[in-house]
Amino acid sequence: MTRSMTYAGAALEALREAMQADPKVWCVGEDLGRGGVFGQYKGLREEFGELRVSDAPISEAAIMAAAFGAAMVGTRPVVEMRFADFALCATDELINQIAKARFMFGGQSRAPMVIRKPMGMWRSSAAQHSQSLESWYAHIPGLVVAVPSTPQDNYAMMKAAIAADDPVVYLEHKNIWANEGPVDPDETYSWGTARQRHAGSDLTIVSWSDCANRAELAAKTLAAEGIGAEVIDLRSLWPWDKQAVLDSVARSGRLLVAHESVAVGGFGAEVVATVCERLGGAFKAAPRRLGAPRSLIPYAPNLEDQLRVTTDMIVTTARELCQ
Amino acid sequence: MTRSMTYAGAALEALREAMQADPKVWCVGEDLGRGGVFGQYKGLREEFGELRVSDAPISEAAIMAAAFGAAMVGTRPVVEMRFADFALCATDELINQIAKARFMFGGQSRAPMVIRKPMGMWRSSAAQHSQSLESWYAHIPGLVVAVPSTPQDNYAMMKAAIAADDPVVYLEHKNIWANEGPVDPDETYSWGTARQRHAGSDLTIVSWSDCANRAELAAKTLAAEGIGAEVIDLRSLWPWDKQAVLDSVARSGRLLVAHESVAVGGFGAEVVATVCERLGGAFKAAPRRLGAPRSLIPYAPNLEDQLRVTTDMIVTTARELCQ
Amino acid sequence: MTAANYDTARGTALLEMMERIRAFERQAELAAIRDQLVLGAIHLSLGQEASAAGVIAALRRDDLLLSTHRGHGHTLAKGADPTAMMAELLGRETGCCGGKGGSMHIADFDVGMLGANGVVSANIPIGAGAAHGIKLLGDDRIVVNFFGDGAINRGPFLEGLNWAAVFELPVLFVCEDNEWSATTRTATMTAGAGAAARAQSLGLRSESVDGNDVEAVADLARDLVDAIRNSRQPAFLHARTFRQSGHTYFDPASYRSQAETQARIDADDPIERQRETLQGAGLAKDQLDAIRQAAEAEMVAALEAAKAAAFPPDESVFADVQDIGSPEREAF
Amino acid sequence: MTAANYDTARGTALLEMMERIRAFERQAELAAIRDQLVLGAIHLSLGQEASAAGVIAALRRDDLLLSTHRGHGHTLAKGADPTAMMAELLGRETGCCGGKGGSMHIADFDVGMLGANGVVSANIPIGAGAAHGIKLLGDDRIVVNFFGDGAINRGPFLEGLNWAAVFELPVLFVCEDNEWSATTRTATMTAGAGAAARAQSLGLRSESVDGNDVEAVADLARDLVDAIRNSRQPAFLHARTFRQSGHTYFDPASYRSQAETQARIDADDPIERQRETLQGAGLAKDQLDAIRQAAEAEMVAALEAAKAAAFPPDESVFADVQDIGSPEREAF
Ligand SMILES: Cc1ncc(C[n+]2csc(CCOP(=O)(O)OP(=O)(O)O)c2C)c(N)n1
Ligand SMILES: Cc1ncc(C[n+]2csc(CCOP(=O)(O)OP(=O)(O)O)c2C)c(N)n1
Ligand SMILES: [Mg+2]
Ligand SMILES: [Mg+2]
Repeated sequence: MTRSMTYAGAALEALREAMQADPKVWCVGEDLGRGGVFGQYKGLREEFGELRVSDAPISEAAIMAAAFGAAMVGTRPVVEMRFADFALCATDELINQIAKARFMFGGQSRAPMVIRKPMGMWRSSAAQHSQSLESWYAHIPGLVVAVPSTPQDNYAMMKAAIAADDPVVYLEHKNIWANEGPVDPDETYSWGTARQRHAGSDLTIVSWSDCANRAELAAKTLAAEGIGAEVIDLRSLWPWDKQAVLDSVARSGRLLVAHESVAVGGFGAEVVATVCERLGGAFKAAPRRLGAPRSLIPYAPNLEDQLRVTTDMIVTTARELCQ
Repeated sequence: MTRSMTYAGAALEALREAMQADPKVWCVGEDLGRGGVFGQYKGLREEFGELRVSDAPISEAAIMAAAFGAAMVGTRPVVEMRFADFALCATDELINQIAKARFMFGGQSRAPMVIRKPMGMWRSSAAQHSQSLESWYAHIPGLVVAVPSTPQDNYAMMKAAIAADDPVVYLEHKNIWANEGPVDPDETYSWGTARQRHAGSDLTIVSWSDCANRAELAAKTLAAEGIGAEVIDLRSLWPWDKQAVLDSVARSGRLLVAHESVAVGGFGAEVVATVCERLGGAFKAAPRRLGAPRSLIPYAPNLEDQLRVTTDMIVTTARELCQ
Repeated sequence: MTAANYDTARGTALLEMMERIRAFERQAELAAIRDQLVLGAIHLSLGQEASAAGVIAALRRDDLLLSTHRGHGHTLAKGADPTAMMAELLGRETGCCGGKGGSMHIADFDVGMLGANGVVSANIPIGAGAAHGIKLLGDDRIVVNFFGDGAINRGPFLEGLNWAAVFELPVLFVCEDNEWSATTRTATMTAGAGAAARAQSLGLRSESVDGNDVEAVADLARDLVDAIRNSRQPAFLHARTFRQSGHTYFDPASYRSQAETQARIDADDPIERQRETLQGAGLAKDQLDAIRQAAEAEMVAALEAAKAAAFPPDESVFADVQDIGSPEREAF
Repeated sequence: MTAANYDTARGTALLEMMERIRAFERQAELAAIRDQLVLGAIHLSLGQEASAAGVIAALRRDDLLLSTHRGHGHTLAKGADPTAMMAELLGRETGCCGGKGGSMHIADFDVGMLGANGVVSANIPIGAGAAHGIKLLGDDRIVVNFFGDGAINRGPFLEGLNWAAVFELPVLFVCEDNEWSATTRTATMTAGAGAAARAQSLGLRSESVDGNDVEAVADLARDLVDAIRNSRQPAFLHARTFRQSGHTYFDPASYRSQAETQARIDADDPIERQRETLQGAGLAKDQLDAIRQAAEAEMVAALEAAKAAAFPPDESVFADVQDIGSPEREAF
């Protein structure tokens, strides 16, 4: 039955249900016993106890590594990194160990883990608390990369991530914890399938995470102007829904990719490159990317705004593409 | 006066000369006192003493962080990470600290550092000793990314990296330490300028690091068949020589990017996307990338070969592009 | 009761610094809560002023300092201008980092303050490295490196201390143990006998002190700083204190008993203790109140000046990223 | 002279295991140098056999083990098949990791061996985590976690030990101190009183042992393993030994005196010591030689079998990466 939930609350509900269904699911991270920094674990300690809702020392490397060790023996940890930025303290653990173990050991092990990394710009948090590094993880064999943008997806994808036997880098956007939306618990999610957020045939806008919400708003504005934009929310970057994007661009002939992360070396490059490789010159206009300039995220709000990909920018660029 | 040097020897010579010229230059890493794992520091301990050619505990995070601290007070460290893979143990230090300090502190500090990370596949070293993650660093504001492919460039770029006031991620390829070539110490290098490794007007091949050597070989084979390939060795990925690539593709109408790293999310995507954004549909054939499949680097030599971008693959793909 | 040879001038200076730190933070809190002008998180060191004031009093101006997310007190004690600091908290052009860093990245290189840090424990080996740089340059400065009790559970603690000891570097590590790591009692997540024992096992001279007794802190710090300056060997100071406020200014600390917290504050506030010490040494209450009022007036003015300052020019977001390949607006 | 109640059967089994480990590594060395069939680096544990044999003798088959780049001995002692191990070194399909891992990633989950690791120190918190998993599952297994003396200078050492102590996990950490970290004398880069003191400061029961005395190792390990199994608390064992060979099989170790190395080998080889012990307990030299010959024969056969095995099928490079988004050859 469809209910209204927040983005944070939807993931919490998914996690709660998964913990009720499977005693091997547990979660670990700093301050989880008091509900987590963003309240994403509220009530779980009371329901499941301190063994299954575990606090942690400020030891990101050990949180990641210990959860991995526990996953290898058959438990299913949900790992909280607090801010995606701090997860960089556990990079060897994620990249050299977790992502590689199954392969290196010839298939003897699995790492069924959900690694939650709240990402993105939020309230003047400056350079060390604002990063979006999803393209890094998409580049690493062995990892699945989730970038949900709505309560519905944060519910269904969290469930799918916990059910997966692969390590899933699960990037929630800090700016939308409080976003409300309908959640149908019976809507299934299947990895690598995009969601059409808006229909249209004049141009294809590909996006993910919070930026997909802005892309949808942009499409509404564009629709009022008579420009039909198909907005494709990728939802996961590995695997990603090439087919949906290729089919859409084959129809529209115009491609715009928008993401919050730095444009240079961002996953938008992968999307544009893939489409160009497959479709060659079959474009009505040269494809475009919108991402952050290659600068650092500042503290002052007006400076922070300089780096944002806004709804307006998406609208303007879309118009240019359709001229 | 031009001399013949190895790729490893050229960087050693550049470092030696820089240390002779500036007492603030020093180097630090595990086993450096005995010349380093690949002999890249041979003789320096004897010439400059143990303060300036410093051993280190097995503490990658502290090696990176301590060198950064020493850079902030005005020294110019050359940091040895041994294998690029181990540098992942110092990711917070490089990404959250070194790359960001100057900006976060409003320009008060500098991090004049060369961070050497020997990269790439070499002799069945398997998944934890073979990675090529150059696209990660190109994505990070604040970092300069060097990917030399020849003794000449490893000499001139090492000098330029030591002279730079920015942190330079300096990625040498382990497979070509012993490659010999002429080094003209007076040839200057300027960041973001590519080197034309082969002339031709039928197609543009963009590459870097050891793969650029294979691209040059491929161009020779293609030339014998009457296909003229311009091979552009980017040499640095940030900044990168967009103009050289755009000019060449504007002439040839065909683009192939070849690199050893994983294709998905690799820097080849950035090159293809940028060219497509600028040149739109002005292609004679759809652009192509060659990179590793999104799998892990295995130990068995025959499996390792499955992931390599070979000279033959470049030749074959170039032929397809020119059909 | 204070000893006959009690140094009233020093004691007064220590109180002054603590009052200035507290007044600064009270104004910062007002700027955040009353004025809504501080958007990012700020972490107050209310109740922890003694270790900042006491340790840094032992330093020369050219000595170096590194700090944490809870670094206003250290920065002020090292000699930074409170107006520039406040402007930084408000993200203004006149801020000590040009509005780019905010509270968690506060820094003033002119007074040797090499930066707060938003990543717990990260500054520990960086500070060791600053001392390494000093050793290479061959001068006689030293480095003081502050961090919290929670920071001793991250790897850089071990790597940084080992580094300093192995390379014989002039650095004083100061663990400000306020018993809390955000909403977690640090003791529940920390094994063994604590920070000082860990430091000792890593080969450092290691001392503990009542971190709310500013005179004791200052005495021990003077001793340690002299020893470091002469021996060029690192040392470790464990200062026991208490975090009076929530973790951030917007944290109501509902996970701990308000009554217990208040009892701790009433019984053991470093500023009140030093006021008593000075009264015991013969200073009048009026004199002490005047110190507080001066501090408050200074910080009210700092906040006013900060509020009047402009935001940084938009284009500054492209400055000071890097020399080579500096970003441009159209760089993508 | 051995005590009256000396357990000859155990002593013999320990010698057998050490001889098997040495014979395995001698064959591996031949495969590498003579046959040029091992392309990647291998790290031999010649001279360190006693800690592998002695500690692991105290384990049950269902207990878990994690190791390092120098992990052949541990793996063999835990019960892995030497033919599958040798095949792995040769990159063959029949290798215990299907030829994908090689020496540095050797693993045999069937016998509870959860993997060697190419990153120094990385397995320390992973092993703690395996014990954490056991605690969550509620069974009575324990974990043994080997690493070298160089590994105690990386952060995961601190984080992993603190983790194990805080969460009260059934894990025995074993530091095999062979005095060397590649070409560096570990002591020159390590401050403080050493591994055991560090472990103690992190709240672990911590013991040291002559790691070349296999009986002493076995006695202490039995005691520690029993304590861990009953108390569900971690413990630490520091085993002093010596790396007889170069760091890798192709390292001539020219940075240290060959004469001194030889003297150490002559004076303190764990296998020779155990042979003497057993002779003292009444075993004949012939019996001891027969043990050695049997081990050698076994490992010669293992190498022969490994050589005869096929390389893995090319397509296996795309298998066992991940379930979701598994790579395909055309995936780029
Ligand atoms: C690596 C890392 N992990 C987590 C955090 C989030 N965090 C910020 S402050 C803090 C508590 C730190 O405790 P302590 O070191 O005792 O300093 P205190 O806040 O008490 O001054 C935490 C967990 C962080 N900033 N960096
Ligand atoms: C993080 C990391 N840094 C460096 C290396 C390179 N390396 C491999 S083994 C080794 C020495 C390790 O010494 P120790 O831990 O004492 O183990 P031993 O080799 O003596 O068995 C080094 C530096 C590595 N594998 N991982
Ligand atoms: Mg604290
Ligand atoms: Mg060793």
